[in-house]
Amino acid sequence: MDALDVLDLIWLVPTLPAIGAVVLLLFGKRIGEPKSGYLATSLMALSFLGSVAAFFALGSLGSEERHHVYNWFTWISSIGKNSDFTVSFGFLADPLSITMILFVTGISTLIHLYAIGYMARDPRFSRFFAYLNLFAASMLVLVLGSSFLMTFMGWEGVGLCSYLLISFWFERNSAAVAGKKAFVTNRVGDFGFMIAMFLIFSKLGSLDYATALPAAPGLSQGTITAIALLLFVGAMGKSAQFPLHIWLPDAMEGPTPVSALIHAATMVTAGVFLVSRAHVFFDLGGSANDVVAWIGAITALGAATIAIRQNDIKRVLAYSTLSQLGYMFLAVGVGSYSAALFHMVTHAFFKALLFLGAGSVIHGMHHEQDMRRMGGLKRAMPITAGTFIIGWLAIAGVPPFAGFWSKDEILAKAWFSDVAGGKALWAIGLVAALLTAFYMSRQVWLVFFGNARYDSEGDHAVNPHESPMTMVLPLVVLSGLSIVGGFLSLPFTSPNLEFLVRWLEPSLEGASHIEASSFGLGFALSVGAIVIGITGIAIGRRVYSGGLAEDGTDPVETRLAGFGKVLENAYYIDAGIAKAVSGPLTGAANFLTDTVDRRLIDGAVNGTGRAFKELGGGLRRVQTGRVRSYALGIMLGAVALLGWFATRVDF
Amino acid sequence: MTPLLGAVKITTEYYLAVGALMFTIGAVGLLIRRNTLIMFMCVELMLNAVNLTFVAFAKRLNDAHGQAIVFFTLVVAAAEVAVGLAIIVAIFRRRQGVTADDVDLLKG
Amino acid sequence: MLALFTQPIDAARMIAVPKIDWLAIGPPVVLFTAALAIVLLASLLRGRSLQHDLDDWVVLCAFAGPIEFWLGRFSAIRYNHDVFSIIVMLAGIGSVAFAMGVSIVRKHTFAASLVIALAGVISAVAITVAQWNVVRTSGSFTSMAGAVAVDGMAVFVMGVVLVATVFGLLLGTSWIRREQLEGPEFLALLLLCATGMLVMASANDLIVVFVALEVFSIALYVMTAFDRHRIESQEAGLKYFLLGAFSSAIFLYGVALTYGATGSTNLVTIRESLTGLVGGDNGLLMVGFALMLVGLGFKVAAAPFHMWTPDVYQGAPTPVTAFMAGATKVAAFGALLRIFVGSFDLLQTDWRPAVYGLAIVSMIVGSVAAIVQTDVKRMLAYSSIAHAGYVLIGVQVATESNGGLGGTSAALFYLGIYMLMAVGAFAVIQVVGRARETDSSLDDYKGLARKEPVLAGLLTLFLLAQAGVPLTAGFVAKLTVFKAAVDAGQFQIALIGMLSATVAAFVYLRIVLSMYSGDEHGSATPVEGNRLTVDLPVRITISLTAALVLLFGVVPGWLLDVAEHATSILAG
Amino acid sequence: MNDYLPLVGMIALVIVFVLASFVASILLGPRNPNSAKQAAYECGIVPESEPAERFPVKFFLVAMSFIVLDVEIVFLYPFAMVMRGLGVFGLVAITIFVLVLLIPFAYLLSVGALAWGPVAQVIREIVPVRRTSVAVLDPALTEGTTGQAA
Repeated sequence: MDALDVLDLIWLVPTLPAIGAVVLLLFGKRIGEPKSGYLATSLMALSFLGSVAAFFALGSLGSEERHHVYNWFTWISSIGKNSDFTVSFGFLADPLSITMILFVTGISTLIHLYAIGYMARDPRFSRFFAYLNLFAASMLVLVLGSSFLMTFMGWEGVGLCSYLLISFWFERNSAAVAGKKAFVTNRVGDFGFMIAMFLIFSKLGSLDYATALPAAPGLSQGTITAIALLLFVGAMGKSAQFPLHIWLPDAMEGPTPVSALIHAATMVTAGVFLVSRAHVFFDLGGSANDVVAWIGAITALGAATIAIRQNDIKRVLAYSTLSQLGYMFLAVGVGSYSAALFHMVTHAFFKALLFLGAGSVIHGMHHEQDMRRMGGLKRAMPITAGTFIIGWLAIAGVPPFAGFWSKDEILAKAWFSDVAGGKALWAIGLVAALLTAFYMSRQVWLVFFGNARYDSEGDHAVNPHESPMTMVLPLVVLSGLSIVGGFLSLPFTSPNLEFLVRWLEPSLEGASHIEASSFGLGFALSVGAIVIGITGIAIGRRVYSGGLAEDGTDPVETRLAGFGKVLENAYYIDAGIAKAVSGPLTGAANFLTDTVDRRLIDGAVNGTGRAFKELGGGLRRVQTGRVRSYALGIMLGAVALLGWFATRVDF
Repeated sequence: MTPLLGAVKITTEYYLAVGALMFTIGAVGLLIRRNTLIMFMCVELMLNAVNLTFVAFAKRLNDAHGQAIVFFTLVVAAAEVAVGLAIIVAIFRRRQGVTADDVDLLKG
Repeated sequence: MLALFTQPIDAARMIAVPKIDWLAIGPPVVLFTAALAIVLLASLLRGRSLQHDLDDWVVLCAFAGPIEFWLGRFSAIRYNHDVFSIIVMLAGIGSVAFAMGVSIVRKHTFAASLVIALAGVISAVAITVAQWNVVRTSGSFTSMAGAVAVDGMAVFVMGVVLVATVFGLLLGTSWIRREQLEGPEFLALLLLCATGMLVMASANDLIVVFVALEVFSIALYVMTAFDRHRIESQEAGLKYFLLGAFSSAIFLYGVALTYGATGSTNLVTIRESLTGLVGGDNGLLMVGFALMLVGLGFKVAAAPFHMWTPDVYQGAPTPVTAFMAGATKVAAFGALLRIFVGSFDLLQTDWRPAVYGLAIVSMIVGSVAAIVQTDVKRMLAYSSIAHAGYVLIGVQVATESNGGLGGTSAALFYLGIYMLMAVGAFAVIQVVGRARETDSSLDDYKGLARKEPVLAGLLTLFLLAQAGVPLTAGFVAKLTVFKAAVDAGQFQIALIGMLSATVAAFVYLRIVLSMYSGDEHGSATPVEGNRLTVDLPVRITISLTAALVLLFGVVPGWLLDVAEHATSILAG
Repeated sequence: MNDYLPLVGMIALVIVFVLASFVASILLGPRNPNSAKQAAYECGIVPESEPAERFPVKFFLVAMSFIVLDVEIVFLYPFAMVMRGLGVFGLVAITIFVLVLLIPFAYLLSVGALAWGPVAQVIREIVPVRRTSVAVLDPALTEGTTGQAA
């Protein structure tokens, strides 16, 4: 078979999980547990194999030819007589989309497998897998779509699935509310995306990537900037960037596999994908880039500070996800799409790993999520602990784990880019990296080391245990990927080890290349990043290695009050740093969570809703139920119309 | 001796003006009266005002169509009367009153 | 006696006998005849049998028989009367006759009426198909002394109205049986109502428009007040009647003034006379425009003439609401398009801004007011106001010359799709409402997903479609309308439309959330006897509308094509 | 013309006097209204409810039916004017028209809308009527008649 013939089969990749979703929605109950889980997982695995085949097929083509559009069918034929507006149900295979489908299908398969164990004995087991499959299908449509409209369709689809899955346990009121919050916030973003689409369509006459994107440079500067910013608003909603980030932490109400798949590895990266896909607008968009970079930086730093204060094992990871997404947008903002995509892939590996590990802990702890009531779990669940530690090292930026390479790449690109304030962005990124290392260390120590703070006796005894095979296997695979993921793109130009960068090049044509001005400086930056990472871990270890006191007070929270003497005596410098860092940090974290997050942003969102409600209430009062007032309404309308037409009378 | 109003020639404009006046009276009546039956009569008044207008225009345009239209309007108005009265009677039987403002179960 | 008529008289006094063009007036005549037949049947069988008995097989025969017959008929024409087609035709006739015969013998008046009604409506559909072919091959034409126009738009609107009538009959059947009301009368009224709408669709004369408007309105007033068990129904009937009569009178005055200004009520003649009028004295005409716009705006439920809508939609029996939402809007929009786009396109600078304003106000009022509602029927009533706004976007760009008649086809397409979405949603609401329609508040929908997963899923589909979610027909419909606006350079109104759609999404989401959020105290397993009854007619309606909403969402090409060819308006 | 001047003056005087009286009464009259004075019957007894007003629904029904059918007949007049000119076509057309009117008439007869007084009694005894056209809109009547049907 020719490579192009293989690529023509790419429609199978989203269709397989879609079939799974339909079958499970219709016959899920009859197929039952655990068969429906296996069905969903195997379809996902098939889809992954298809992606691998597509990858090799595309790789066998010359780098110039790596752009193949397959039109499955014409969805909307031309409307109007002189219009050539058609929307094809088309799929675009190019290095960018193939990269996306590879890791989406791969991680989806692992998480599907994991969910078989995690969701065992849930009354709506098969329904869960139907949604998961539907999500995977929508996500694949999103990344494979050959036009903005196709992407938008997938975009809406993943939003819907996200909503359904967050409120999957709708019996819990908080889950239903969280789902609603996610939906509402995403609508704001979607609205930006929609307007961007209409702008593109009205100015360029097409929504197809193949036609619209190359024509973009012909537009005026203002239009391009507007489109870029509007697209970014869409991306902000989906990828939870400040100030539209508020839904993501609450989304943790969903089952843990969902958090891992949708709210860490795949869906939330859709924004990064969209910006990369439409990078032309950002390259030419003038100040749009700066906005993206700074929003990313603010999110990276802000979320990292908030993460320090969280006690829920999943919420720490949620804020961490926000922070890492911020990194990706920082990279996008400085023009290094490949660095962003690189971090997206490695982040997907280690964050999925961390979430699944957290899920395994929650599973083993009988749905306990508060880290203050954990501790010393490494004895009870060794594999989970081991894999979680790998994930931790990866996110903390310890070489040679995956996170180091991608984060280092982003920081280096920020330093060397010619974006205004690049150095400042770099500095923010560095501080965020320090915090990341710190809060992740805190989590690891609180959960796996130190004193056991759960009840092991009594009526509500918790007996931590290792999770079943279906759950452990994905952990092992993902930890392997978290170790080697970084080698996808090593920062050594000379022997051409930047595989990912070179592979993505055809998709990112026109994007600026940021080169290190000297190898030595680049190396020094890397060393700096390593030092920062290690420092963060060291602080974390210093503060939390003893576990928590019986009353569960967090040292950071009390500004190291109880630990002051120990630190003063032996490790004065460490303590000083810790003290200096933790004091203002706690304040900032408090401020961010309480004031900005809860009052300002939630308030704004609720306020908008309230404004509409008030307006609706006003209309409601007019609707008195009396015929005469309705007739008066008609009469007033008639008078208004008469008034208009009176101005049209020629005297 | 000339009649008092002999100088005034009644043109179609006068009929049109009367029609407009009747129409307005009907519309205003519908807005201010509370008795359903009277509101209903106001609608009939509006329809008849239109009839007058049609006839006046037919005269001015010297076109028989306008007069034929009046037949249709009359028939439609009669059908409306029948249905309207039936609904009003039904409501009356249940509520013992025909005040339109009391009928406000559905609102908001 | 007969000689009186046949006796030759003075040639000068002979009047040219008008030729009746049966094809042109076929659909309304067939429906009207069916309605009369039902009334006659009801009169003859009165007092002997009053059962609401209706077997499922009768419904099936009544529904499938005429379809079979007409499929056979068309295939017979195509394949030169082959035996197979003849057999299919005979089978169709046979099943109808059998169902009819058995019903009459068993004195099931209602069943027999339903057979007549369905046979009539489906035959009318077949006639519109034939008209469509004629229009496509040999172009539009007028008949009956220019009072009736047969053009693409007329046929499209008639088709949509007739399909809505089929659904209305089916939903009505189920409802009549549940509430034990007068069946034959209801069916006859529904057919009369549809007759008026069909006439309105092809009316090429302002007076015919008015008479048609009154015919369907009067039937609708009665149908709205038909449920004698519910005081709300009668209240809605009274309100609809008073306001409807008021707005009809205003419309008629507009017609009178237009007649005075142009000297004719025939739309083609009016258009021809306009060329001399443009730039001249147009005072009467402008007032006429305003008043006609009020009348039609009332019928399509455009703000600020919308205030009756929530009350009437909520109070009316649900099948009537479904029919009202699906068919009335289409018919009234058909007249609006024909009058303003077809006849007064030369004066578009005068009326377009007015329609533009109506569209914006409708979209905003419809979606915002729906947020604070707690009754599902009322919510959908408000959302229907917003939908009218979207269609108005299409109407006001219909005269744009670039992109052909994009606005017209967008508006027609939207109307067709809206009919399906609305009928489907109201069908589910009818079932959930239970006897006497007591359950229509948001609270009543709590836990529906657990008790009736299929119904809840389908209602979700219809609501998502109304919200404009991709892969449902509603998305394509919104897309075409907004695209028509963007094509015409009206970016702002498309923006407002999208904003309104975003707000409206909350409304639909509230209903969906309500269904999928569990009732804390409610039992997880459905209690036997507490289950909702979904009988065959409703089943047919819901599954057909759901299938079409999905089908036109995935492959809208065919219907878009039809809508595009339906843009020929005779006067224009 | 002069002969009529006194008349015109008289009319003007009457109008002025009437208006002046009203204005004077408004301006000069003491006004302290109380509920008893406002009541419809100033007899000191407060009415408990509006006096029940009986009106025969049957009468309304017959009148309504009459109006509709009667007004439709108006179309027969123009037909009569051109009857001979139209020939057989006219005969057929008007026959259909009358038929269309006759069917609802048959319906009215069958539901007993036109039967009142003793005739209605007799019909009810022969044919148990459960539904009347009133019943379509009027629950009260239906409740009254269902009993006899059963």
